[in-house]
Amino acid sequence: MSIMSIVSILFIAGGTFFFFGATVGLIRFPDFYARMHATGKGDTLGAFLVVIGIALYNLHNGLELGSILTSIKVIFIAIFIFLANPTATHAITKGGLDAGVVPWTKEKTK
Amino acid sequence: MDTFFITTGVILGLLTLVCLYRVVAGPTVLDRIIAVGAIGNKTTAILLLMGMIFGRVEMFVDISISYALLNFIATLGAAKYFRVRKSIVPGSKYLKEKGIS
Amino acid sequence: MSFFVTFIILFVYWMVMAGKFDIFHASLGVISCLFVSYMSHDLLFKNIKSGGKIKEVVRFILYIPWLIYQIILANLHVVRLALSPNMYDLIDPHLMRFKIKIKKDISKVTFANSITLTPGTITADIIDDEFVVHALSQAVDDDLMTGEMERRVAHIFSED
Amino acid sequence: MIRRHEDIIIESLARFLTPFIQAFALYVLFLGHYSPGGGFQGGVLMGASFILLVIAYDIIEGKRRITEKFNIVLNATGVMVFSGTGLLCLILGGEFLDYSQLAAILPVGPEEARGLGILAVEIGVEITVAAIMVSIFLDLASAGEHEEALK
Repeated sequence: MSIMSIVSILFIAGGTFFFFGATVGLIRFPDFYARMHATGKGDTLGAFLVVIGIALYNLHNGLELGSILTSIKVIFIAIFIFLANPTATHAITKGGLDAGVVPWTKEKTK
Repeated sequence: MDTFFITTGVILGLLTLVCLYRVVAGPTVLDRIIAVGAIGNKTTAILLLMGMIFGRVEMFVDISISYALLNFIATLGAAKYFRVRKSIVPGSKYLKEKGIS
Repeated sequence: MSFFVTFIILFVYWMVMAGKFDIFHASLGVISCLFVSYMSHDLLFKNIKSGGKIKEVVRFILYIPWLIYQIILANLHVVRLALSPNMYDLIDPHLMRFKIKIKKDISKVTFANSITLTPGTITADIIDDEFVVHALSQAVDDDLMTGEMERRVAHIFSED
Repeated sequence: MIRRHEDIIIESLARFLTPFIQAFALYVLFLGHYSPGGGFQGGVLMGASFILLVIAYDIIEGKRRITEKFNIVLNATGVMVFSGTGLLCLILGGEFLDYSQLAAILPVGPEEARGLGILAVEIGVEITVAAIMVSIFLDLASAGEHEEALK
């Protein structure tokens, strides 16, 4: 167990935890705008952490050219998730707003 | 270390099943789109974990990138498609007419 | 100009993806990157201006650690809300709209995605210089109203 | 009616991502024999990049980049590259798609000729799949009238 594998275990476990939180939020929140908050943030950070953890663990056998290039490719996925996920969140929220889904507010339930 | 990866993969798979509940039961179409997007994010991670388990990350990373790209484009397309249809929820009024908030 | 910059960026990207540095694969890379930059050279840079780009990139990279700190705060906030048993007392979703001062498209996009990633707020719409934001609880839009993030984003693209 | 720049976030991201998706599609095509991939997957990604542009802008922009006539020409070109490679093998004395016969006209041995022949066929498949995807998407999205849909 090198330091790098311990760090990557921490990253992957943290990512799984945020995935878990996002999923619970997806089930429990009252309307789809609030569910958007759960998935848009939780999945972004969860996937980001898991992917970074895998990119780090991929290097634990020593730094060779092939494994470094593979890690760079894995980090491309992380950058892509970082860019794409908020945009998809925004697109769905705007779609809901334009389609006329009224946001759930507290006063309505009282 | 393989045990850890397998455990993480199984947990993510179970979370995918939980998301599937929202796909089936979601009141509006947009809930389903969100849940499908969440499943896609988890699948991206699961594919990479599978690559770690099989020791072929350089192969699985390509599949993972393609999956993430197609998932993103599918989400955007679905959101745009349901945006031009004005009403998703039956009986709701068009928000822009009465001003937002 | 934009053709060559696009070609160089894409060729570096291709070689990193391919990971094979012999003549055959390099020539395949040159062919496909020429093809792609011919097809979409007007997409990556709409109007290239000389200078200032490198400074913006450096400032953007310096902005990322602060953003990641905010994202972790956001996630802890969401997870705490999702896991707390009396969730319905804690959340107070509402829409809000506010005006911004930044002008450039790229700053607006960065700002909007940063808002989406930070605690309890999602950019719902951009109408010219007005942002429509869906906030999850009352405390978070006070954070947003301090305008710290907007200042930072404006600093990246030298609009302050 | 056609509102341009209606969503700068999606539009900027599409502009940023499209060249990289296209380069990735060609990478999947050309290095398909080292990793999973090949003509079909590359063609799907290539078509998807175009669909992303149409989603982000509108159908007019898409038709400005690839006109319908050019799309039909691309369709036919892909099939012709595929079947032309096969026919060339047939003419050179082998069976249909027997790539090793290509060594007679290429300055390489039979093994490399086989690889190059497969590459040519995959290029044909990629062109066809991308063009067919784009034309199916345009037909579905516009329901036959291109100015109306996805505005």
